[in-house]
Amino acid sequence: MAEIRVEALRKRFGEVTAVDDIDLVIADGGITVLVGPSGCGKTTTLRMIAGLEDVTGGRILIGERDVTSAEPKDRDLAMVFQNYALYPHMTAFQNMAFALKARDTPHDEIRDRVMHAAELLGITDLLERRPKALSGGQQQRVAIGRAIVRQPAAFLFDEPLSNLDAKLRVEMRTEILKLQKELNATILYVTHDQEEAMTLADEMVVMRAGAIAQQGPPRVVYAEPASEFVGGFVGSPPMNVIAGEASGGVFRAEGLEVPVPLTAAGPARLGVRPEHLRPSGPGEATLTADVEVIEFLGSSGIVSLRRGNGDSLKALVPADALESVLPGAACPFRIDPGHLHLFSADGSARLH
Amino acid sequence: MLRRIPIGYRFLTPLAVVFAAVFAYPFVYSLWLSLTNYTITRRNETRFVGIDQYTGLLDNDTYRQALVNTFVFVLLAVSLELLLGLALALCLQRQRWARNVTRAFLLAPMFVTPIAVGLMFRFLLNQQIGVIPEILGTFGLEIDFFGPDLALFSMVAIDVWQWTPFMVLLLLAGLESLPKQPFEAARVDGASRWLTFRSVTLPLLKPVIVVAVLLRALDAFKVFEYVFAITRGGPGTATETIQYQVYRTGIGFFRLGEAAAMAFVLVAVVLTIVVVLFRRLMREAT
Amino acid sequence: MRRLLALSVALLALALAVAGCGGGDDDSGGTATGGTPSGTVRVIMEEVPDTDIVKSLLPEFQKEFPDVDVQVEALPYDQMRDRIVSSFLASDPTYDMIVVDNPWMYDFAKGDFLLPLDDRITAAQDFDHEDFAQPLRDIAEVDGATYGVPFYNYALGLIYRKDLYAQAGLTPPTTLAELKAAAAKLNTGGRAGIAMQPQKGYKIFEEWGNYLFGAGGAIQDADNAVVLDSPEARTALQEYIDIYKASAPKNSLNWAFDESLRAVAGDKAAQMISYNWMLPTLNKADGPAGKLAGKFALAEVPGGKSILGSWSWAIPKNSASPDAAWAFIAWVTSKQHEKERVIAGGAPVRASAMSDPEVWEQGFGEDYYTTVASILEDAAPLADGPNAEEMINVVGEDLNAAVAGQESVDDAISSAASGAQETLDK
Amino acid sequence: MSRPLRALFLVIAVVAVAFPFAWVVLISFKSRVDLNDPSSLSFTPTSANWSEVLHGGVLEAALRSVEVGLATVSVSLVAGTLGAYAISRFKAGGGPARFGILLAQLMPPAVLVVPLFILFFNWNLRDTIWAVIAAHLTFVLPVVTWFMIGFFDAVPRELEEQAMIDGYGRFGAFRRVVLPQVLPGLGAAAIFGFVLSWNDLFYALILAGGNAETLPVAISSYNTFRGVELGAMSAAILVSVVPVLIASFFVQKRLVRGISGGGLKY
Repeated sequence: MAEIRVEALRKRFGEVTAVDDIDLVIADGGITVLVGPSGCGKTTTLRMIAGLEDVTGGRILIGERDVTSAEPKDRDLAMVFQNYALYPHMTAFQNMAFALKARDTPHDEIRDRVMHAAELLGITDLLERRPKALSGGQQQRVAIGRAIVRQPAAFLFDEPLSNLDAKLRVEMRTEILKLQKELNATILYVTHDQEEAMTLADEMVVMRAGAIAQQGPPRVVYAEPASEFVGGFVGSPPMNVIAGEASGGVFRAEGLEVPVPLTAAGPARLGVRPEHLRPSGPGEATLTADVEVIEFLGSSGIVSLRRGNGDSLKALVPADALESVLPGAACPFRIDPGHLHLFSADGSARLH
Repeated sequence: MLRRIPIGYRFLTPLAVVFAAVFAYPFVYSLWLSLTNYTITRRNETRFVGIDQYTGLLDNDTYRQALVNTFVFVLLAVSLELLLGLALALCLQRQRWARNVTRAFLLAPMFVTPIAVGLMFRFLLNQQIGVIPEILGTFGLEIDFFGPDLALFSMVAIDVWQWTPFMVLLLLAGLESLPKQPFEAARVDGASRWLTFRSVTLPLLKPVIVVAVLLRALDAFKVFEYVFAITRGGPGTATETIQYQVYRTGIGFFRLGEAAAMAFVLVAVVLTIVVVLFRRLMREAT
Repeated sequence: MRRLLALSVALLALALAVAGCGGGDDDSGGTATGGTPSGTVRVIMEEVPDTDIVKSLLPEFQKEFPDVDVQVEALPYDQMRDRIVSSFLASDPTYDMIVVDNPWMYDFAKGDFLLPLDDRITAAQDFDHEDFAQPLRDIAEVDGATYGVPFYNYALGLIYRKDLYAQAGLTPPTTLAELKAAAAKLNTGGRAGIAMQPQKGYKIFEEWGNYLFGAGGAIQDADNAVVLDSPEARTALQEYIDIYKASAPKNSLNWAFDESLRAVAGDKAAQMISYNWMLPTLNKADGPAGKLAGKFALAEVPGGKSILGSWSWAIPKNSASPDAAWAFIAWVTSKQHEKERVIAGGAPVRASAMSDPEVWEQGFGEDYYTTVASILEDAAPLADGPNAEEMINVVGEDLNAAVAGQESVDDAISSAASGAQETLDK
Repeated sequence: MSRPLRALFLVIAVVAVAFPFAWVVLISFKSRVDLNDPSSLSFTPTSANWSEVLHGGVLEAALRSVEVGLATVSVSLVAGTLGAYAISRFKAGGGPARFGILLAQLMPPAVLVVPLFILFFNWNLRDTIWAVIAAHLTFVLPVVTWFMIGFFDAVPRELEEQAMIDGYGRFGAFRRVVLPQVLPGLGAAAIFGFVLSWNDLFYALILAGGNAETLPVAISSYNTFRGVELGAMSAAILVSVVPVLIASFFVQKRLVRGISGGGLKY
């Protein structure tokens, strides 16, 4: 296993700059997740690291080796594709053995390594089947098995779970985490799903428009989003944003006043995560809003609110507090002052 | 050296070389010929005449008739082949009994060299000695297959006999590769068979239909053998086709320059049509 | 890179082609050289019985000329011309000797592809060039020079059923009106009065030309100008159409030689205008007519002047062994071997052979040969001049359109005449 | 369509196809005399046509046609497959490449044949099957390439990327992973190309008659200046059709599956 370093990496497709001078370190033995909306450049970055896409500018190092212009086969990386890319004309075993064969690994060793990986993934019984005869989850395991067998410097995952159903996705997520610990693997993982990113990542890299919007452990990214975009992208339901004015330590918007830890004055945007918007007694209330719909989740419920000025907000309310919230009624809500996010007027920067 | 050539062109090289060897030279040569008055038997008088050969075609009634005939032929033959082919493919798809034999047998006409097909039908459709008019006669029907009114349609019918199998082959392949879900959805929606066919099968099959029609049409534009074997373009100009004219002018009358011009006009017209249709289809597809 | 490659390949090929096409012009043949000729003579011929007969004579030739090796390549008609022309264009020819169909003769000679043979003919001993039927010799003569020696004729005649004519009390027609009457009279339910070949192009013109001559018309005058636009031509075409409509098999507008022969041989038509040498074929006991063999006879076409077709031996200018080729031509067309050839069933070209009792006896009888001789006396080809093949097609298109009813007789004739003249002037 | 209707339609189609063939079989046993009425059913069968055909070089011509077809198809498959991959995957040659392929499919043989003749003459290939093979390439190659472009378009790009990551170069990935995906399509294109070559008369006639006669040339040579030798021609037609028919019985399943492998895209 090795560390991957990316320096001033850039990719242009004609006039369009897909990846714009990004620097990144993928730590040895950890999972780094590239996450962002589609078209943000995360997959292009991954593909450049894999060698599938030519680099317009910058360097890629695996360990101490500069692989910027090396062939994919010479980079010692394994990759798992979104559609698994299993060779349809080979059995699961042959699929997993293919890369080893390409490297002239002795027959016995291939066998041992494939069997070992198959046991790890619980697919020993499926080895003689062709991909067509496997379910989506089984294909996924074969694809991962194929990567494991390689014992590569690092693993690249390109949205590997997005073709699975929700339940299987959660299962596989856990499985990947376990495998990573077991193998102490270096993994670069690309996904557009922020939940997947947060559950998997040791280090989370949020990308937007070809650049890194924020990088850090999931907890930090969640707790202190560097911009309104990151705040909105990470977390579900997404963060509520209210436009207003800050001055003298107070944020003011229509029908709303909140003390904020900020001295500067000027227009600003207030970010409030749904779980920090709670029903309250009339006295403590920060704002009042009409309850439109309640989506009950079990331990909690998502309450859709509409304020007098037409803004809609979402609140994540614990089940026991839901009783006081009645659909169709106007309810008082309180913003938790300890969990405020204040962004600049254009949303690009965090103000505290 | 080799590494500097983009990978795509390295793969393209064999095709380009073979293509250049067998096609580029004859093509360029005939393009050049079309701008001269080259006549095999008068090579010493060959000179560059610019587009004279092309403008000359404007006044050539027989050529215009041949263009019209060729397009009518292609349009009719290919649409009939498509319709019959589609119907047959639909039947074959659901057929169980003697499936392989039927399929193989229905492909047979494709494998007979067209000149032989032409000669076969010349005799089969002959009023006095042909068996088909004889059979029709027992029903009191008399059809002048190679008379002025029907000759072109008889050519179409022969083409349909020979090449519908090709359509069947492609469409059957297309049908068998269609996904199942849309049909199940249509069944759940209670769509009638006709509605299912019209709004599910046809749209899904469209790419295959386009390819099949294109391949067939490009080939049908080269119709020559049936005309050569049966009517030689007659009666009058009823079955004159461009290919037959090109053949007669170039090989028969030795005027290669003019023949080349005749061919290029057809090529230009057809390519324009194909490109326009293509553009539209591409736009619809995206 | 790719474009450059394509371009250079094309240029290279072009250069080669130019180099290849230029050859063959410096060989101004003429006089026969002395001594015994030797070498290989590659000859292209048509796949027909007359070719087989020539082949059967080859061993005899080989005995007399052991150093000449004649190699015959027999091909279907449609394939011959393309290959001959291709061979002309090559510096290293495929053929050292060819046979030329009469519509090609003028263009081949004018295209400077053929060796003039006058000096060789004059120098040949006992050759008696005058013995060949005059119209056949004329075909091989272009602008005063002789480029070919007649090989065999395919002049047309009327082939009719003797028995049916006798039954109906008819004698062979001498005018178009009589032909019309005879055809109408012989037209019964199961059997057409006459089988015709109105297929567009060569076939209809070849047949209708006889009607034209019968009506007193002509295709070209002495100066080769087209004189088709005449009342006689209109009469001839009207008669042709009338006879087709009244007495020819139904819906036979695309018929060519093959269908007519089948109809006549199969007792489905009483007569046809066709090649004179079809008579022996039809009368052969194991021939296509089966039980009808022996019931056919040949007459001159109504009016007595018929359309002539002929094949001639010729030597391409780029022939690799012109002397050996000439040795063979002189040998095979000599009086003696003409006789052998005709006795073996070949179509005659020499008067001496046609009037030879020995030929009558061993061949197909006096009647046949005298009829052929009189047919050949004044027969004329469809076209004399440049672009003959095209001219024939131009006329044949209008004629066919008129029979099909797409054009009036008047329009068809004037269009054919102007089209023919234009083609000749091209 | 209901079941009986479908069955009826198929029966009609089978009869329509079978009828001319039955007629051909019939007349292949007729003597010259009986052939004056090709459609009559009362005749004395003769094997003369068959022995003429079988001893008259038709079998050699058939063999030569097979050789020409195989050679044409082999070259087309190699060049066409590589080229199609380049065009499909790398957009090599861009619009002009696809356009050129269409153009080639459209060019009338009558125009190409003379330059080709001159070319073969200069290369000293006249009257050899090589000339015919080269000429057939002018129309088989574009069709095969066209087919293959479609097949390659249907192969997911990730497959070869996976192979490249797994340790193969471009060509290795192409050969070991991409090519196996299009094999059924390759078969279909091969058969189709073979049929085109098998049927061609025009080029074979002019470029290589006598010494390198192919089957269509042999068949057409029964259409003589003195009429059509129907009997022998029919026997020759059957000689040419029967082997292909038997072959198509075995390959049609593969053919259908091959084409449906996704190659029919535009």
